[in-house]
Amino acid sequence: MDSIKLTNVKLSVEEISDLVASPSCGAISLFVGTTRDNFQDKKVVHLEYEAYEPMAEKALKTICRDMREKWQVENIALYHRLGVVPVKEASVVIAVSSPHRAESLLAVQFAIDALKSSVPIWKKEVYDTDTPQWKSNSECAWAS
Amino acid sequence: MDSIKLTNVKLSVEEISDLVASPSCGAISLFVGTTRDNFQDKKVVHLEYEAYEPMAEKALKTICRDMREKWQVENIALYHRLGVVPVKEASVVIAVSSPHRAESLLAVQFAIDALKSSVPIWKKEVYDTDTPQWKSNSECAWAS
Amino acid sequence: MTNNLKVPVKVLFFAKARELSGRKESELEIECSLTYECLLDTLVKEFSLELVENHLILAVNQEYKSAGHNIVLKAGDEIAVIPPLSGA
Amino acid sequence: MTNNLKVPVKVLFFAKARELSGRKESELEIECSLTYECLLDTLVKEFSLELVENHLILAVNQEYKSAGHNIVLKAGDEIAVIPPLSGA
Repeated sequence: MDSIKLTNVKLSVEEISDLVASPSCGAISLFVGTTRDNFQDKKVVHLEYEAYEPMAEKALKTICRDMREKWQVENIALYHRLGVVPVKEASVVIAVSSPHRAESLLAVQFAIDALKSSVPIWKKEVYDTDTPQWKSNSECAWAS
Repeated sequence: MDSIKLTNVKLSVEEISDLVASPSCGAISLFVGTTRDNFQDKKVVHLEYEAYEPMAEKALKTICRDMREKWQVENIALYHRLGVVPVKEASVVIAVSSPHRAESLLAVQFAIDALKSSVPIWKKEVYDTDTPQWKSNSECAWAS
Repeated sequence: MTNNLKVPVKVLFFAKARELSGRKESELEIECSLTYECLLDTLVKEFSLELVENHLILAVNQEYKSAGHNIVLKAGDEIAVIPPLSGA
Repeated sequence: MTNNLKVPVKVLFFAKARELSGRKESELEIECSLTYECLLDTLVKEFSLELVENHLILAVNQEYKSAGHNIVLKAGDEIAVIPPLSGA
């Protein structure tokens, strides 16, 4: 089962972990991206995310398909939060269950790399004093 | 901060994820080991874990130290449940936060491998009809 | 000259491109067949995207397009102006 | 003969070794200096561990020991009989 979600609501790691859990699987690997309180010397107040939603959902589905071509995984959840995300809270949760652990560990790593390079979502960092700044992922081909 | 726990209580992924979250970190990687409902053709009812507790805690601390020697990680949690663990529930949760994601992803993978090969904990698989069986990790040097 | 036939398309802006253009979306009449470069150039001029023009990619109907290709458009197509991604 | 001096030690059993020996722990008087192999052999015979003797490792005071080494014991030392690990 592939679960994909773009949401303005706070992400629950437990809920997403339970969602991918499967009685036939011995392993769940997860990656949680959280908001850092600093960038270089600037103090980050929060992040603001926006997405090209229908295209982002398609791109997330493509990542699921690619993962399944590469590894034997059972359930996949790719959740990305949109709107304001305060410091320490999760902007992304990736969870994958697999019968054995190697598959889900590798699949999660692949998914986060693929998400950063291919899914049309953008993040603005809002600082305490400096001007807010749109970020760009080094994984994105047209970033530089 | 290193958090190590051997416990008879159900493990909460959310709690452990929150425990390692840090405002200076952008990434939390987690591995959750869950009880599978089958082994070969046998139906698994539950698992039973026991530990040589003081030595297991030492071995878990050694894993934390080794992780910190290899990667720049912020907080580490290594939790292992003991006693009866029903199907689908977590027997182990490993969580690591790091400023950037590569470190925590690699560190989690290392930790689960190290745990399986070095920490004195044992698992008995209890089946619906067959005789219960003590398992052995292929990562353990004296398993075969 | 069929090349000059214009069609109405929808243009979507995101992130920095949204801020520079001052809008989330717009309608535009544009040639139904043109190069990627020509399409990009038209959008940059029309919507004041000069500041980011070297760091944009275009998507047509939710598919990334790339330089060096011809783009064929029909009425109602959705063009998105996509700055460098920064999800996760 | 100092080699024959015996000391009382505690022996702990886990998993399959616990089941075979029928106990969680025991006290034993044993030579204070002996080879790993000799120690293992003594424990196997004393506590009926023949079924798993090729898949055991011993720990002394919570440190894994290995074959080919001499073991020096003092009164009160804790020896653990450790079957193949299966945590996680």
